[in-house]
Amino acid sequence: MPEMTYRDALNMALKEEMRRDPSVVTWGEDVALYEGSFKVTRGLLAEFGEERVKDTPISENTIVGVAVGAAMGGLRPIAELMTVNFALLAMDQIVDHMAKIRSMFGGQVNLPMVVRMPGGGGSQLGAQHSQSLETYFMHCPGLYVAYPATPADAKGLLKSAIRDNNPVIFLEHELLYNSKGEVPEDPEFLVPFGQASVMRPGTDATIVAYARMSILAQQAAAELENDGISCEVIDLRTLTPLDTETIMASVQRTGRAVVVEECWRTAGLGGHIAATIGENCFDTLRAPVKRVSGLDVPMPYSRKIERICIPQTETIAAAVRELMAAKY
Amino acid sequence: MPEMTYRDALNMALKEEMRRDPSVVTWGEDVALYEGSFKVTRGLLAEFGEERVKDTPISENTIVGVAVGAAMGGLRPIAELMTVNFALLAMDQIVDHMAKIRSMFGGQVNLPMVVRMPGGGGSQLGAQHSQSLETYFMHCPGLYVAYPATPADAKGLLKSAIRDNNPVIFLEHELLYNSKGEVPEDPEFLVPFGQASVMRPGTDATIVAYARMSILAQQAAAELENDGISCEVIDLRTLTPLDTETIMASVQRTGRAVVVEECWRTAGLGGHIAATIGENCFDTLRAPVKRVSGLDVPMPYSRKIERICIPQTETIAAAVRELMAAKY
Amino acid sequence: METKLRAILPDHELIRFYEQMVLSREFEESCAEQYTKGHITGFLHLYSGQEAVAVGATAGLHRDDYILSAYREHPQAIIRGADPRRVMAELFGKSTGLCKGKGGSMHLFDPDLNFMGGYAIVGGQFPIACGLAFSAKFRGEDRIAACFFGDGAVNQGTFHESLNWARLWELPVLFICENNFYGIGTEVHRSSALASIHRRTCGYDIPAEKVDGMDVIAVYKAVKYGAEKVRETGMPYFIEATTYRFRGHSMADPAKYRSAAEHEVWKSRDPIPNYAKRLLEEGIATQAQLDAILAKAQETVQEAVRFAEESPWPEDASVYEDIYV
Amino acid sequence: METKLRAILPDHELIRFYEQMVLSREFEESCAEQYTKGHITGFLHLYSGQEAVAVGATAGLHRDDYILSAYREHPQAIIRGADPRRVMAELFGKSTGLCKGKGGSMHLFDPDLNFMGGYAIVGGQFPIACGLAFSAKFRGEDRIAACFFGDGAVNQGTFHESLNWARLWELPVLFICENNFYGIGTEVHRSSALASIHRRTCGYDIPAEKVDGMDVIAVYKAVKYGAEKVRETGMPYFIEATTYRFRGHSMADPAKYRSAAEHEVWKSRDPIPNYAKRLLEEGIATQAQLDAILAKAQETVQEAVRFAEESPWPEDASVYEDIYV
Ligand SMILES: Cc1ncc(C[n+]2csc(CCOP(=O)(O)OP(=O)(O)O)c2C)c(N)n1
Ligand SMILES: Cc1ncc(C[n+]2csc(CCOP(=O)(O)OP(=O)(O)O)c2C)c(N)n1
Ligand SMILES: [Mg+2]
Ligand SMILES: [Mg+2]
Repeated sequence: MPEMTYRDALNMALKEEMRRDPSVVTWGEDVALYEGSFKVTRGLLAEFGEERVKDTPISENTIVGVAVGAAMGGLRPIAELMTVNFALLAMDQIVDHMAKIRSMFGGQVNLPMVVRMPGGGGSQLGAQHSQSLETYFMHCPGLYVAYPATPADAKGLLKSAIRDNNPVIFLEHELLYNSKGEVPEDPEFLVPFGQASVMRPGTDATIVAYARMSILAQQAAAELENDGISCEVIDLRTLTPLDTETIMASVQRTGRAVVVEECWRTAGLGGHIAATIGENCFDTLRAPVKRVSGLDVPMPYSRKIERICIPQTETIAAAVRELMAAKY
Repeated sequence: MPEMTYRDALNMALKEEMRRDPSVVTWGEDVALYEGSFKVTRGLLAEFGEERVKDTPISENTIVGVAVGAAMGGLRPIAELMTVNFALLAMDQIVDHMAKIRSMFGGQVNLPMVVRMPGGGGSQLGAQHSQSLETYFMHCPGLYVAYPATPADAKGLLKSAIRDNNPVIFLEHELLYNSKGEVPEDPEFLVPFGQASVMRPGTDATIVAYARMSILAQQAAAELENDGISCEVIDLRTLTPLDTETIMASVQRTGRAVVVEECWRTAGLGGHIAATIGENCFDTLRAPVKRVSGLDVPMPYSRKIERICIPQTETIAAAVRELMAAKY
Repeated sequence: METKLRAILPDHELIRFYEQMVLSREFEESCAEQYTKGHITGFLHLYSGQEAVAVGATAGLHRDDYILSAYREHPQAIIRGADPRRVMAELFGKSTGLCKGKGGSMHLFDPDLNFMGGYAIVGGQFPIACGLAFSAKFRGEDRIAACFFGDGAVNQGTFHESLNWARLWELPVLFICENNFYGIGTEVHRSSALASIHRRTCGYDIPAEKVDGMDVIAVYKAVKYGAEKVRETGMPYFIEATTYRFRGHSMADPAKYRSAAEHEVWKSRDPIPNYAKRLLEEGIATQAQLDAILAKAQETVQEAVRFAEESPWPEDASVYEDIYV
Repeated sequence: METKLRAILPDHELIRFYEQMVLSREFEESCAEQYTKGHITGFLHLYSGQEAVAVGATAGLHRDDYILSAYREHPQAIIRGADPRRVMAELFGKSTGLCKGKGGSMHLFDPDLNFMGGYAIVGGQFPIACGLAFSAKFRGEDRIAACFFGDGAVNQGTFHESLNWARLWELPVLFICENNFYGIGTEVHRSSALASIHRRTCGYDIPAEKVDGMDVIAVYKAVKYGAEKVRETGMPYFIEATTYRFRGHSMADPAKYRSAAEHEVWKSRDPIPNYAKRLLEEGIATQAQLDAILAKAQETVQEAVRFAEESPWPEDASVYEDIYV
């Protein structure tokens, strides 16, 4: 299997699916001629032409809404929002339309569409450009939400998203674009939705994470191994559907859980996962479920303090250590 | 103390604060001439004139953004969005601007502003008009979020919101507008933010709720009393700041907790509260924290099935009974 | 001088316009009654007064063309061919409704009729119409998307974004503004810097036209022309139809913001009796025929109510259905 | 024939224009260097090439007038009076920065200067400018809000909503579009149905004017005129200044979408040397004076860098500060 970057794996998925199905089209700000602000759409315009790969005006709500309409009309659009932050301008089309149309029209129409958006903090982009808004999408029935951690999952999940007949929010982490890993070349390689991946088996504690947080959790687990603490790392892959089964099975065994979320802690998705664990594993939990979260602050620009606001390998490791040390 | 409706209590708060401070201004769709779609702004135009009470075009993002600018310029604007559903069109100004401006500009400016919005389901308005989006606002540092349950709190919290120098999201429940209660006439009557109210003391279980859910929780508690189950009902009043102290003190005593949220369960604010209880009361919890939540579905129109999608008195009571019955 | 009706369309089509307008009116007035009785709940926005727009416009479109509208859309769905019984059942929240009782008054939808939905977020349908038009263009289909909206909707950001987009991508969208001069209680000149709505397209280089929305024939001609232009050029076109709603914004609105005098003027322009007069004057129909049409419409509506009443409620389990595929 | 400079402004002001443009350019080019060295991180959008707009416009405004801009705003803040040292420190993320290191390059702000912020959400500043203008009008202050934005921003919904709003509420807003013909890699005619941006105000009944944004004097005159109109009428006014950025969109952009030929044409219109030529030709400054101005600007910028380098980082505890009052 060739090694490639998360970015290239996404690019491969886009190309394969566009080759496979002529009804797959894509648009967004600067995705065509400029080949994407993060270059994920590199080569698409050249290969598929300007009817299928289109630049748009800076009009996020309409970028999504046109995709909603096109999907209703039978195409399989992939809309890119330049970053997840701009999804705030498109919440109306995402939450009120994309997520609801099938249901409010009594199931008479499908929306086979994907909205791709890079997100996450850590690049010193300040408060308006560093948000982790995954909770907003997860807290919206009618959407699927994928957020890959590895290049292979990036490919496999994006391909599944494009083939799925439900509307999918597809998040990509800006700091993972250059990360490398083995990626199957098979154009039929798909990663199914709703199946978390056990990135690392372990016995003492379960770390539940997603996207870049899973990578940091793996690093933390490796570090903890040296201290004789064995962590199971679960990468969720999709936030909706959420693979509660895998999570619960693991926590039933380990008796301890840390949930890592890049988003703000208050009312973040980690609370839901922690609460769900609490509901299902009350008898087996040997310590309270811990959350490691983004701080409840608008992201500061300065790298010196930005770092504090995002979970890091050491904060994850510290949380596990605390959990192990606590006497209950 | 006179009895009055939640609607009139809000109206009284608006009038008192506009009399008290000439820099308080208000605008929104149909708030002036039409006196508000739910008549909360009745009499304002007549008393305060068209410079202070203004109708706007249907442009939600700009309704909020103009308030952001006016607050920056030293006024105390109260913007009304006709319902919380339309806040999805204004998420950019709410989350990216209103919540962040103070912090991202290094604390050099305050935004003493309020965005009022009626919300909640249960009126057969269908998927696009029945949302409970409180999680979105609570999951956004930089905002305060108030959501009164009673007429007295409606008055006292709105007055506090208007006087506060921070940006406040002020939610009102559509099904509470006609509810009645005693309301202090004192124009200095304020309900402070971050102080939950213990609506009903109890010893067996704690029910944490907000807004209309608190009213239903009270009814459930009354019913349960007949079965010899004593519930403490905590009405949060403000979601941010969240009064964790009052919640924890109660759960420490009762050992059992039910969190009631009108919003969708997945990634909803109830998960955060449940997780926080789990973290803080691990030793004293005698059963897992239960959540009673809105179903994870776009709201159906038909009243027959809409009802199922929203927590009801009986579902809350059933959750408490289950909790009491469970053996751990 | 007005052109004679027969010079425009054959008799049976002229009569169908009348039938459709009468059915629309009867349907809406029956809804009001059912709302008062508590059979219809939620928001109910009635179309009475605006019938000439929906009837004329639908006739000016091809059967294949997509139609999208807002929440004041019962007649638009029915004229396009939706079964009045299933529309009424939807309003009753019954499982036999057009959307199984999940949509309600504001969310009618029938893909078989290319009726692509009633939307309740003001301005929500603009980008969706563009998307549908794109899909048609992409597949080289000869169909256009007709997007209905009100005078209040033109101040929403999506209006701007979508008009710009439609022109830029050269999409076959026919924008039809039903200017009834009010967005709830706000008169158009108090919400729009430029109250003459069709003139707002100048910034997008989209041709526009204003038409008397109380005259079904004028609307028909304008929409037919506009739709042809869209088909011919592959570009958007814009029609402003001035009209009036005889009732309040919704059943909850007593409409006190409008003067009795204003109301009277518009009542005198009621599209139904005025059109009836023309049909009679030009000898296209007799009074007896018109009476029969009304009777038949009333019967259809009664039958719709009966059907809705007798239909079963949705099953509880259905709340989890139709969300994901 | 061009009017002679002296007919327009006294020498010291003419010279100040030059000083400000040179300082802007030097500041930006120094930022590029500091970015390459890793001292400045995140996104960095440089203003080089567009100096005539900020300098001319700021001079055309009153000191009391509000200024708002987007993320390409360092020179706008500095020309308004922000200390270059504190601006550079902000870019370095230091606690002495204009916003204590919390804002960074895209979020400069100084209320004492009525510089009401750099915004990073394209179109985010439109409604805020309207709100500031409203607050000024409400209090009867003689000030206006000048709102800068790019050619890419005009397709955002907020543009439409805010222009309509400003005209409807009669707000003193001066809209200044810096049309540098690109929004990142997308040329204006590929994003706007009507590429002649000032013509887009026709739908709002807002007067508009186009000006050569490479000519500081032309910009100054247009903005002075526009600002006076706004003050006089209490209504919005719109200026499109055509200009060019000599660098990529941000430091990450090699700008391959623009031809070398195009770049050359615009380079020949560089506002700084062209203005220098006029100053020399009209005997307003000698070459020696101009050289001294450059030297001083370089010194100011070096001092700014030194200050930024030596400044302390924000304290960790500061992450919880400045959020709530
Ligand atoms: C985004 C949004 N904002 C506000 C509303 C509330 N609302 C419903 S209808 C309406 C007025 C719309 O007026 P217009 O577009 O003229 O349509 P009409 O009702 O006259 O047919 C408003 C403000 C809404 N449904 N959606
Ligand atoms: C809402 C939003 N969408 C997209 C972006 C990403 N983005 C940053 S700058 C830019 C182009 C803006 O172009 P223009 O308005 O012409 O300003 P210029 O960069 O030319 O000064 C884009 C798309 C953003 N910051 N905000
Ligand atoms: Mg209207
Ligand atoms: Mg530009």
